[in-house]
Amino acid sequence: MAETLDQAFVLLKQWLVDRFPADLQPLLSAFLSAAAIVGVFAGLFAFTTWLERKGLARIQNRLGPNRVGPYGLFQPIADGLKMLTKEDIVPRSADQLVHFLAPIMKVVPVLLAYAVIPVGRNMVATDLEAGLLFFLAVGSATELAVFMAGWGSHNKYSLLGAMRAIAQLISYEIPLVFAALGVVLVAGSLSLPAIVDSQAGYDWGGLARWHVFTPWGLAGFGLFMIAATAKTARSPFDLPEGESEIIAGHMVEYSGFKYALFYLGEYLSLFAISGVGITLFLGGWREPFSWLAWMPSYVWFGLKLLACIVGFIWLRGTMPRLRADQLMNFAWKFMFPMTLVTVVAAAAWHLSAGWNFTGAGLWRWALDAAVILIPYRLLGARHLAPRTYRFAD
Amino acid sequence: MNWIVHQLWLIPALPFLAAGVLALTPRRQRAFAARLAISALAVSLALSCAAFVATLGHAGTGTFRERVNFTWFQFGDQALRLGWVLDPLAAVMLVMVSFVGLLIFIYSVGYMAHDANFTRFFCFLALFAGAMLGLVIANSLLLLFVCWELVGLASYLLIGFWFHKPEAAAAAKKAFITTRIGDVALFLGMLWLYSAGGTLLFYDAGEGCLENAALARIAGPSLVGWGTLVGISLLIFGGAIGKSGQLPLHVWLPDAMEGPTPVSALIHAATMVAAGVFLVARVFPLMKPDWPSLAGGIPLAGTPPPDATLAITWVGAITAVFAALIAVAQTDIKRILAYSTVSQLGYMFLGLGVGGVAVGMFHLLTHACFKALLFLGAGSVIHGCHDEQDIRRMGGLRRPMPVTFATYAVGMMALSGVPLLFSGFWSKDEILHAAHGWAGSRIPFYLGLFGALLTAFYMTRQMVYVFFGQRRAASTPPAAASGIRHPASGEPHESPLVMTVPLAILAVSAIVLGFLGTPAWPWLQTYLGADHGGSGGVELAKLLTKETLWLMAISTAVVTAGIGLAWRWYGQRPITDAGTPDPLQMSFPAAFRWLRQKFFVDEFYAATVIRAHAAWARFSDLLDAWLWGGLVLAVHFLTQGLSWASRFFDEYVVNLGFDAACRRLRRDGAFAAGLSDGKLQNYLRGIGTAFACLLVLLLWGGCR
Amino acid sequence: MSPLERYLIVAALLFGIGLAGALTRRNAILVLAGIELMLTAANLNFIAFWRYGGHPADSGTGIVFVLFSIAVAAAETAVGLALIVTIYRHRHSTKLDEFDELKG
Amino acid sequence: MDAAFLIAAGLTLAAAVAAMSLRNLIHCALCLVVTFFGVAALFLLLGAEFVSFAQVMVYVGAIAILIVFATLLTRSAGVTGEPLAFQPWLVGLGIAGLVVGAIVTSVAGSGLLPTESSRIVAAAPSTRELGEQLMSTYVLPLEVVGLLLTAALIGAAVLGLREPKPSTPPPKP
Repeated sequence: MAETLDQAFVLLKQWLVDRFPADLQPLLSAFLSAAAIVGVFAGLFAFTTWLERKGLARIQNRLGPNRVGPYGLFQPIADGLKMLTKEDIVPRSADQLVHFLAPIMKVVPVLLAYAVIPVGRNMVATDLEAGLLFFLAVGSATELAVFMAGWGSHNKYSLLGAMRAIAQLISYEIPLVFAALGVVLVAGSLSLPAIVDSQAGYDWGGLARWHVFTPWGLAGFGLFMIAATAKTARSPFDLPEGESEIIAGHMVEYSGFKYALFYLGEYLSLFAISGVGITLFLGGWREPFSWLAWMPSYVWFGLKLLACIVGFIWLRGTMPRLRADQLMNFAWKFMFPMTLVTVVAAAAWHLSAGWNFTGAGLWRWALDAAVILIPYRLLGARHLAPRTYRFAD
Repeated sequence: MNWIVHQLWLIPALPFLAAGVLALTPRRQRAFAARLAISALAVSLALSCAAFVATLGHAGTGTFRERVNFTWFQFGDQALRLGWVLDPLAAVMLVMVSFVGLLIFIYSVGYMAHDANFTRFFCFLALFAGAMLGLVIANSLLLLFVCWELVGLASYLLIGFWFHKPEAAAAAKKAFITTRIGDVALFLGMLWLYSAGGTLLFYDAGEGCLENAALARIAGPSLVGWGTLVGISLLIFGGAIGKSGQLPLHVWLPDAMEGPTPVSALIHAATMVAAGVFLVARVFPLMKPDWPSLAGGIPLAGTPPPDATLAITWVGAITAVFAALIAVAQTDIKRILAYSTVSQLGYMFLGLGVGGVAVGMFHLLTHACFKALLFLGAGSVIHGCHDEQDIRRMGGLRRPMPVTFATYAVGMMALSGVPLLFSGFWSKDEILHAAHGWAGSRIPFYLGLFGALLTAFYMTRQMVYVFFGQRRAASTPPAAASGIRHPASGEPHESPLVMTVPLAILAVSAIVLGFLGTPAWPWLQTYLGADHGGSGGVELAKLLTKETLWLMAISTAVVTAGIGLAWRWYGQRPITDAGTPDPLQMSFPAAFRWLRQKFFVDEFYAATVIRAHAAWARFSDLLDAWLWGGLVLAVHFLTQGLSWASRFFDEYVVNLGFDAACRRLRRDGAFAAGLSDGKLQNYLRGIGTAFACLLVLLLWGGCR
Repeated sequence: MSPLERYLIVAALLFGIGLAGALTRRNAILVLAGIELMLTAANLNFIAFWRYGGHPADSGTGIVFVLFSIAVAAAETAVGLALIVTIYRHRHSTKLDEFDELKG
Repeated sequence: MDAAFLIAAGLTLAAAVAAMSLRNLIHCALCLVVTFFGVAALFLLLGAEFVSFAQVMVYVGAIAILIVFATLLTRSAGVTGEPLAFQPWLVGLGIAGLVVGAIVTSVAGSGLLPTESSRIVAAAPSTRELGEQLMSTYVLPLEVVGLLLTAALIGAAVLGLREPKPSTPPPKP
């Protein structure tokens, strides 16, 4: 029964596909997967906007949306309708084609990225062998969309915002890649389902063997999530939008549906990158304890994704925005070396897997933790120290 | 096997690691430096205690000796193997070294608080402690030698810590070079041992060089074998002489007082000098082989042939008295203690020679405690008196420095051997007892007694000078600035808690430690003797006999006489002025001069060894300047002449044709340069055209 | 036309377009872009030969070569663009035919 | 398969022509991106999955962005008045045409090229095998490329640094 529940969607799709002639089957299968992804994650987007507004309101001690539907639950629908019916304004001096293509360029790669994320057991649209690389490659197309929007609008704020955003995206792409590299090193594969499989099994009688439960994995997960925050331009790294300085950055000249597309693209990339983070470090759709194995895999993935989203919302409600120089210093002087260190630590962990003498486990832990903690002390002490402000002196 | 045996390497490794980290630590990280070094040694102490407990559990059941050997590297079919060993001897040394070392570390925090190179100091201290701990656990003479040299290096660095002071630099050099003489002997002994025995491992499942099989192989069935064994032993003992400052290589030890006082304490109590004694104790089976049990038989059947212990005994006994005599006449508070150390080390060797490992080691342990106590006390006094070291300018410190006074008194009584309550009494008595029963001669026993008398005398003299009477500091200006901290005028004051607490702890242990080896309960002897039982004169059953009591009475009398004599000369008529000559000097001016000048040993060395060296160096210099210099000059002129000829040929024969070629080349070059017009795309065009032409040519040429 | 030839001809055309761009455009950045196109064409050749070249034992050389080539292209672009920006700072121009300081 | 090839090749070539001939430099750069995507698609058709993704990541993610940045930094964006090329542009076009002609002729007329049947289709190396080859057979080139990239990074950074104003020599005392 649990098995059937777990595979419910897979079986459903199989049943549907089998109704059709064999020629059409691959096409239909792909179409169904794509439709499911688009439907589910667009729905999640709507839900998340509501959740974010409610959550931020809680943090800021106000009520949040509460007029449309119970608890304001239909607020996203109202917002969507409003967006769709708004006038689509294109500045006269803008580069029409580029201005038009930018939001599409933003959303399409993000949707492509979902093709390789396993959302449940046997539930991945395409199991590419170089799936992680695909994800990263597709993700790098976002920068182009940002640039197109910024430059195509022919507005100095949007261009400045775009330049800022690109600098940030490129700077944080490197730590992102390196943080993921440790997992690749240990799992020995770039395929995301294979990485999930590499985290199968349990240690210490029931605790799942996720990468996040190792020293390097913990550090890598933290670094990955920080880089992901920056990569999706969320607070405290939301300089590209920086509404108090450059209004809304590259999106300043967009309105109506195009703006909604940007908005959608941002949230979709947030989900996608969280999904990859979950896959890399949190065991993907695997359950944390052996006695929870009866719950369907996609439920676990959804729960983890929700936890990540809540974490992001919490972060947004808590942290102030960084300054541009702080952002860059943090990326190059802390994130980048630290992710390199995690790669080294992952290699050390991988190499020490063969140790078998008394206390090998403890030694391994201690060694790995030392590999991470010592550079962390050396690098982090400077950045995490209380800031002293020098006023005009 | 106990887990601690496998992790034993951590004990020296932790201080080494701390030293390594501290070497890279910036100078301003003072708190971090102290914390790191102290915590590293504290962990070492904890591990040492664990090791000690591990050996304790097996003490009753015979030999506890666990070793871990590994191959360092392999060349040909020879494998160089190292390892570490845990046995009672190593265990007590580990605990002693790390315990005393830890207290000295803590004390140093206070003593060196104002020094600019605090971090460097702790780096060296940690290195020192680590090297000594490594030496203790070494299961190979080679590893021991490596650590031995590290100890020497660390002592060099620390004695010369204030290297901007010429005396300190000279003292460091002197210590290094003098001990090096002994080290050469040790190195030769090691090589000989390797060639004779084929291994440098001490214990290796019956194959080690201290075990009977190997000993039998070295000793062989003949007189030659016996000579080999004694020769190796004497060479190794030569190393110990250098390290432990025995006659005639004792001259570096008093000069080593130029280092900071905690360093002196460390050198004299826990690490440097103890290394020599420990070495002899470690290789004791080599020094005093158990002849009957060696297979093959001995040509001199019946009485066992003399071995190296004979030399050890005599060197120890003579040094004990010799150094004590010098100590009587010194005025520097630390120098007195230094000579006292030399003398006490003589006692230890005497004990090793006549009584075996347990006797010598017992004195080593007790001495480590009370000598560390005395040195740290002296440091406290110096600290309190603003860097005054001359006892003639102290006096009356009993009242301003009560804690220091009390602990110092404990140390002094322990060193003098005041009966029953103090550890020095028991350990010294043990040695005297063994010497009394020695078969060779009675003279070492009498020398030992005389030394005890002198010890009590000079310690009392020092106590009286420093703590009794009245303040004499203001009466004469200080002779010279010592240390980087210039003496400041002001009243003496008690040292901070971080210095006095270690003193108190050491004082307690200076008392308590003695009860581990009293004749009534000779625990330490059985503990150590479990292995070396057959080798010494310790016969447990006789320890409470009439003879023992009689000996204790004699030594009590001697100590009392020493203290009384000193009190009569120095205590009854308080010395009021720093310029007043010593009462002893007034009574025996000539003898006192000899003692004050340390029997002119340094001068004797300067007149013989050093002068010979200088002469040889001058001769070499002359040889260099005239003979070799002349040769070089001749070659120089020859080369110069040839060069002139060559140049002439070059300029007037070769260059003419070359110049013509060059002119031509320049003309053509100018034309070619015109072709490159600096425009990138023109070049690219050229390349493209050339490529296309080439391809067409190839196609045409039928390359298909 | 065999599949290999198809790809080779596409690569040749791509190379030609890149070369033409590099030869005719004045802007240094575009010249660099043309060179990138030529490199890409070369990469396409590598992959085509790897796929259809008839060396089944040699399973990875073509791919590895292209990976290295991509890395080299990245390095070349970075340094080239930095040079262009630096030149622009001094000369306030990116027109290649204006830079002829190196003429003989 | 054939249609896919035609689409990818046509897109690539058309975008390449556009990238080399448009007047607005930003448009050129964007067309360049399309070209790169097209080449990546060709790589995919050839079965080189890994290279295809790497191509997208490096060329689109890094090189195109760099070109765009350089364009903006040198203020040559949006220059529309500039003539297509400088004086002897026909010469350049002719040379390029010559080269292409020569290559195409040699390719089309060559009997040396293996036909499809001669290829025994071996399984494309998996990413893992590729990684193992990189780390064993090609480890030296890999290191050299790493060194090259580092040198390029440092070189580009040094070139990009603002030069300090040439300081006047201190007055003689």
